[in-house]
Amino acid sequence: ACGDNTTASNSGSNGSSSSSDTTSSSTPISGNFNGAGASSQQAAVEAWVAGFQGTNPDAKIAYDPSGSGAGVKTFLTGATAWAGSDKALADDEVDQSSSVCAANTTAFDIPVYISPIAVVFNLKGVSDAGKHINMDATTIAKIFDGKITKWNDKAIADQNPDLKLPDTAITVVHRSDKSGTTQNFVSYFKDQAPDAWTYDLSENWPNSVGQGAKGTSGVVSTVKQADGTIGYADFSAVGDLGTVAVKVGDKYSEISADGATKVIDDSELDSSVKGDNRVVVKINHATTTEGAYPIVLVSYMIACPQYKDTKTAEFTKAWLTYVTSSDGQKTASQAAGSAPLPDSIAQKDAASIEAIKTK
Amino acid sequence: MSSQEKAAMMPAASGKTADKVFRVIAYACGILILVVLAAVFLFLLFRAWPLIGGDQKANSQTISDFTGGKASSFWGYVGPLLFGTVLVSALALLISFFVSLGIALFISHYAPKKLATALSYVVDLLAAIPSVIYGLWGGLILVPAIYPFWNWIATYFGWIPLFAGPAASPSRTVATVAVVLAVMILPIITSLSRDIFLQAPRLQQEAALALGATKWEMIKLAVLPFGKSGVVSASMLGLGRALGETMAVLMILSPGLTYSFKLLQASQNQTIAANIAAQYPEANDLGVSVLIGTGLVLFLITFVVNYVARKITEKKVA
Amino acid sequence: MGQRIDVNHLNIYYGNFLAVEDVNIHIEPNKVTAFIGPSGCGKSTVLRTLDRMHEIIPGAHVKGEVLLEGKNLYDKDVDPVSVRRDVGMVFQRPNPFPTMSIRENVLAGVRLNNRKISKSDADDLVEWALRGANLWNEVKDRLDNPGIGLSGGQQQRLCIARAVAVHPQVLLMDEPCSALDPISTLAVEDLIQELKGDYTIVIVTHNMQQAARIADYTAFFNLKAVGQPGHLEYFADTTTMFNNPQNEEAERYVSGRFG
Amino acid sequence: MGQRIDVNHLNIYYGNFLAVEDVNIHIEPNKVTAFIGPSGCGKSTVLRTLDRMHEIIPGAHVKGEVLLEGKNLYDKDVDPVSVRRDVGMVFQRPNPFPTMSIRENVLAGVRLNNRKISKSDADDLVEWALRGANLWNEVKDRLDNPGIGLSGGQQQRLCIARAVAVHPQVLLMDEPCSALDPISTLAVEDLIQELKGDYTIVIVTHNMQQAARIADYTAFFNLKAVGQPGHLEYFADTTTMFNNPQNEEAERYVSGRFG
Amino acid sequence: MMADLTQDPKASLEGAPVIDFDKFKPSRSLIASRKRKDAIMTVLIALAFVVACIPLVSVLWTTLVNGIKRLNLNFLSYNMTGVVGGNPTPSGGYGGVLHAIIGTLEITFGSMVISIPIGLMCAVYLVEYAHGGKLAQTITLLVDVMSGIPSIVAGLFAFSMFTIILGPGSVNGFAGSVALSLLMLPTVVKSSEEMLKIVPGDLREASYALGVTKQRTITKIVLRTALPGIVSGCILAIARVIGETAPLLMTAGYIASTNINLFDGKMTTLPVYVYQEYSKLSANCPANATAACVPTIPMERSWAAALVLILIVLILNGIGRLVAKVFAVKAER
Ligand SMILES: Nc1ncnc2c1ncn2[C@@H]1O[C@H](COP(=O)(O)OP(=O)(O)OP(=O)(O)O)[C@@H](O)[C@H]1O
Ligand SMILES: Nc1ncnc2c1ncn2[C@@H]1O[C@H](COP(=O)(O)OP(=O)(O)OP(=O)(O)O)[C@@H](O)[C@H]1O
Ligand SMILES: [Mg+2]
Ligand SMILES: [Mg+2]
Ligand SMILES: O=P([O-])([O-])[O-]
Repeated sequence: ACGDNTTASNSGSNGSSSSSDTTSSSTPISGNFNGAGASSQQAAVEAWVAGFQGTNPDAKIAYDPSGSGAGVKTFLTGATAWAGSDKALADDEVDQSSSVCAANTTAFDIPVYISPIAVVFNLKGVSDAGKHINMDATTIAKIFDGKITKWNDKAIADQNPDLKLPDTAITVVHRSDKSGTTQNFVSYFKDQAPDAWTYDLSENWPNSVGQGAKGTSGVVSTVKQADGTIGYADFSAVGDLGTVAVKVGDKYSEISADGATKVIDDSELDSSVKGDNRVVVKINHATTTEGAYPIVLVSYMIACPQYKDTKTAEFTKAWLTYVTSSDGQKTASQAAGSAPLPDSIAQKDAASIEAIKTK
Repeated sequence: MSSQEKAAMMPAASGKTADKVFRVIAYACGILILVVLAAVFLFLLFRAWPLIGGDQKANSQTISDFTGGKASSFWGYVGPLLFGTVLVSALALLISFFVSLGIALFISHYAPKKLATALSYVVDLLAAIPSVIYGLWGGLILVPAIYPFWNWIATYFGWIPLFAGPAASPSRTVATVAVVLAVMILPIITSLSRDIFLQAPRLQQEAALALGATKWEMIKLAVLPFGKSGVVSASMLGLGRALGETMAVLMILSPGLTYSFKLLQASQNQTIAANIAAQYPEANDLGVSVLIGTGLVLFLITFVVNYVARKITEKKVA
Repeated sequence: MGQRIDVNHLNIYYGNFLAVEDVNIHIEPNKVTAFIGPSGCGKSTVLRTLDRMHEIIPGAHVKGEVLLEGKNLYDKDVDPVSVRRDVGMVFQRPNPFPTMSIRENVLAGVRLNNRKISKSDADDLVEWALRGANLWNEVKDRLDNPGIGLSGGQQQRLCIARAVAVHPQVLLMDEPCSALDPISTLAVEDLIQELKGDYTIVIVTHNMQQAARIADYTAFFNLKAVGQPGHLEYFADTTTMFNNPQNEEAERYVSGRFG
Repeated sequence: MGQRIDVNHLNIYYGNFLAVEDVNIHIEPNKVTAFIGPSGCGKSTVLRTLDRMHEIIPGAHVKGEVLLEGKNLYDKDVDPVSVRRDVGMVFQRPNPFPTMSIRENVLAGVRLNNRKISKSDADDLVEWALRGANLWNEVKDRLDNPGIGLSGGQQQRLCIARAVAVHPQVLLMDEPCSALDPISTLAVEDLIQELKGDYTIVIVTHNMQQAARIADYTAFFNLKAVGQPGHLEYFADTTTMFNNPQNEEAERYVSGRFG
Repeated sequence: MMADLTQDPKASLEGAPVIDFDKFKPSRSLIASRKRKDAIMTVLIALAFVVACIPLVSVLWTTLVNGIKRLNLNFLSYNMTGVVGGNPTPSGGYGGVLHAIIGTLEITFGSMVISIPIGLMCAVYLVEYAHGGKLAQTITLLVDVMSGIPSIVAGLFAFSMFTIILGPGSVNGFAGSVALSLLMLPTVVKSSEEMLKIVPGDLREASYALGVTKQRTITKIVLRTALPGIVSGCILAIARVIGETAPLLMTAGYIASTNINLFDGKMTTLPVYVYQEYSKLSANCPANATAACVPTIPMERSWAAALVLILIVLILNGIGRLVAKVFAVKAER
């Protein structure tokens, strides 16, 4: 409508969609469709919407990055076609979904967006020189628990013989709002440094160390504002801050999208989850795959296998198909810096999507 | 005279019904205010009901989930939030009160007329600057800029518990937020106080001057006493704004859940409003109930503050 | 033509406070009657009962009768709005409507009552009323200028024109000259003399010479003490009142003024 | 004892507007001088230049001299605040400080000058000033009541007491009775007569009889047309002014009032 | 040149105490100290002004400098659909705020339509009908209290009301209007009340004395005379709410495309847009991106939208002043 940027066939000057075979539907989708949920997916969804509309120019898709919780809540009221969420559905949410999905089916979630979480820092003489710092899980956990307070602490220095570390105090910066990023971040500690990190797993930051900031943007700008800060943020938001190389096996692995794909590829699915068609990744933080980067955020899309409205079903099927296609994943990685889904996951996703009934 | 007479004597359309209808509408609108406030209270209460009447175990689970296990009861959760809210707003009011009075007096009694008109306009405009913009400015510009100052305070006045160091860097602290809120409410208090000072009766001001009072003595004799209750209610309006400010706090403050007066350190306090905004997007149904419960507490607090202030000014006037 | 007013046993209250007690007075048609008396004795209060303006004040009410040509204004079936159309009023401070032009001010009584009036009728009415108020020559070239742009005396005459334009039978004036300078005062006094041919005029004044100059009859109100109700002390034709009053209080007041 | 005022070639401006032109007047000590004239001729304006109250209006300024016992008030080194201490002023409408008691109102000016006044000194002063203002008997039992609780005439006398308490040499009064009823007016007039023993008094009035009753000298101000500057038309002792003025305008004005 | 001690006691001063005026004479040091105090207060007051100017100027300046960069016609005439990462759109811009401007105007208009008539009539009730009775006192008190309602509580209220009445998940612009009208209402009532109060009682009496009914007196004289003030009050009330973010995040949501239906579907407003773009902080540019891809574009959009918001407030103020001028009480004498 009014003011729309012509939904061009590709997403900008260096757009990528070479073909659209992957979206198998012969008749283009049309109508208004809504989604809401994780803000982490926002940049990717914007790219997907643009890409999807390239082949389905009459489909109007709106995404409200209101947050995972709000997204799922809204989805469970039936107001949206799908939800984006940084965590898999809880059991009671699966139960509730039967009232929204048709024919007593229950909602399912599939991973669509994988993004490495960077441990960012700002340290004069190191980060501004473009250097990384090596750390293992225990060191990171101790820093974030306030047990290591100086940058030249022995624990850090030992792992970074090449760096001259100053005697600067460490200021930890964490999310102040409830966040999937936080949960994914600390779950890495729970798996890899259980002795150094004894808090319960939660989307809220558990201790009072350092400073809290609202949203990824808040964390990044806070880290930027002072010397000696360290925080965690979605890879795409890192900018020119320094990043920590994380110990994987015997080596230190710098952050990269590929590294995130690798760790997911090396992970198993959680088979204990309730409900059908669900694809829930149990991230293998202990991976030793060369080049893998274990701190990742896996974000899901949540949909129904059957909808009360066929048009919605048709749309959702086509939409998810596009999103999980290699084309869609490539678009997202260009627009949001995310890691493409490994083939193993993409296949599982495809099987679940196939289950959506359009007739 | 006949034509005039005709004009004057023509029967008037009966205004009696219109009179009645108008009167009823006016009454209804007056009463509507009561209804609206009651509705606010009731709807919030209704949505917060699971907190009171619902499964208490689930509640404490939700709350400890919100706080990372730091609190598990509603009051244990609201307490520090309430403390933080009051602390931040009171500080903001303290900072802006005197400055606002100064500016208001400057505009009403010191500045030349042209400058005063221009300033009034600017102040009115500033009162309308959206809080997100203060949030942006505070978070991105002020926080790094003010650190040296806080550091200086912490170094030299650290012996005062309020200013106990080390000053957090970056300064996402209660002190910084209070400054931003003070800047935000400054135009409101200024603009209302200025209006009142401008209304201070000329006669009494002239009487004071004619007695040989200096300008400041004149202000003390004839302007401030006159403006007292108005200034108090302007401040209350400012305080109310500060109590309820969301975005600026959300975007600047590093929150914490303690009863702490350490203004220069991060992660000490959080306000109710900012907390709602921070938790709301990711909250489930029960979580929303808890948040609305805290909102209800905030509502009651602003209610009480305004009520008390109002009663105080009433007494002073009487 | 003016109408006769008879006030019988009128007690006037502000809430529970009896402000004026047992007034009995007979106001002749087409004459000027002046109310004089010390401040707070109830002159304004009595005046305002004559067109039911008194009851606008919350809690204010009266007991007793005010007969306009024999008809009690305070009868149940009488609409105060229509009483006020028959009895015009002019106030102490000139109060033209600030949002209106001179012309609109004159027409206000007609227009505000939603009466339709043709342009030519309106023009006639404006001219007639302004001439009646002795203002026409001064303002005829600027009828569309704002009414408050006039000088104080002109404003007061404009208010008189406005009152006259609804064609009342009685004209009440509450200290109409007290905010005016002497020259404007004279203009208004002259006007009052002329108007009494058409209207019954009641005027409150604290200026005894004014009363002496313009009134046919004078009523002297008094009060025993502050907080006590005021009352009508003495009523007489003006010559008697000022030269040979048969009432001690009145004499003291009248002569004290000149003392 | 009162002081003598000499005004020489005084031009008074509001911004660029010349309000009063070339005033020359010599005001005798311990006498009452009245300013009369039509509205807008600049009586108040001139009065306010005598204690430098004029300049508190933004843009207002003067050219010329005002000598108080030979010392020019408008000299660079003169502090207007101290001028106003020596020259007291009473305004048209009574303006007691509403938050203060009667007693505090009287002491308001004194307290500015001297913060450490013993209670007994203060009591004496309050009594002296209130007696001087003819108010003592009426209020001596309720000195701690708020000043605005008094009636208009009492308030005006309270204001006079307040002005007198700082013991000025000159007392300026701008239509001090125009908001008062006749009885209060009389009280204030009596007071003025008494005060002139101690002060030089200048009073603005639009009531010519008042001038005739209380003034020793009368200054008649006039203006040629609205928008033109006012000027001092005629200055004479009061008897001459009202009985045998040597100035045509003054005669017309003075007699017009009685016409 | 002060007191004269040897004065004759006069008749009325009979019995009055003899006063030694020297006692009350200001000492030289006191005069100096009073002058000093006056000077100090003057300096402090001017200083308060200067001190306050620093942050306020800084806010405006920052917004202007950062906002002007992306503020152009393209920014004003497009919405955010089809904007991918830091890449330019086919029209050569980087997305815009058209949808947010429309949303802001509609939602604000909605809240005006609700709160101005109610607020005005409530003020009429308080000033013209109630005469300070018990009910009126309660209402006045509650209006005061209401002006302290935190905006987030207003948001929660509108959200609760709409979810309870219309069922869960109902997010639309109108819910935002309701939330905002709750915030506007007390400002409208208070300012209108003030304005009605200063309409001189004279005018009402003049009108009644002409035989005009109360309703017509109020509508044609009182409201008309107070109109300029009422308009400025309403503008102030609008300015108060037009920048609200938190309640709108809850009630009206966020959408990238233009929605012109206030009653259905999400609606973006400018403050929410500012916040959303701030939340993005930066956009991704792939390794092989051209220079046309701007990674800092979200923050730039955020500042530009903030500037647009300030400009709208400015324009509104201008309109208010104009209206006030047009309807102003005609020139004083
Ligand atoms: N609105 C009111 N409410 C209560 N009492 C009132 C009101 N108006 C007047 N009064 C009282 O009624 C009495 C008569 O007052 P009124 O104004 O009629 O006197 P007046 O003779 O007109 O005096 P003035 O010469 O000062 O105008 C006084 O005691 C006064 O205090
Ligand atoms: N504050 C002011 N600003 C500008 N002009 C003023 C001001 N006050 C008075 N004037 C003008 O100065 C002239 C003299 O006014 P002033 O008030 O001294 O007259 P006045 O003789 O005291 O009249 P009145 O009898 O009405 O009190 C008038 O033309 C008036 O318009
Ligand atoms: Mg009266
Ligand atoms: Mg004057
Ligand atoms: O996407 P978030 O949950 O980290 O805000």
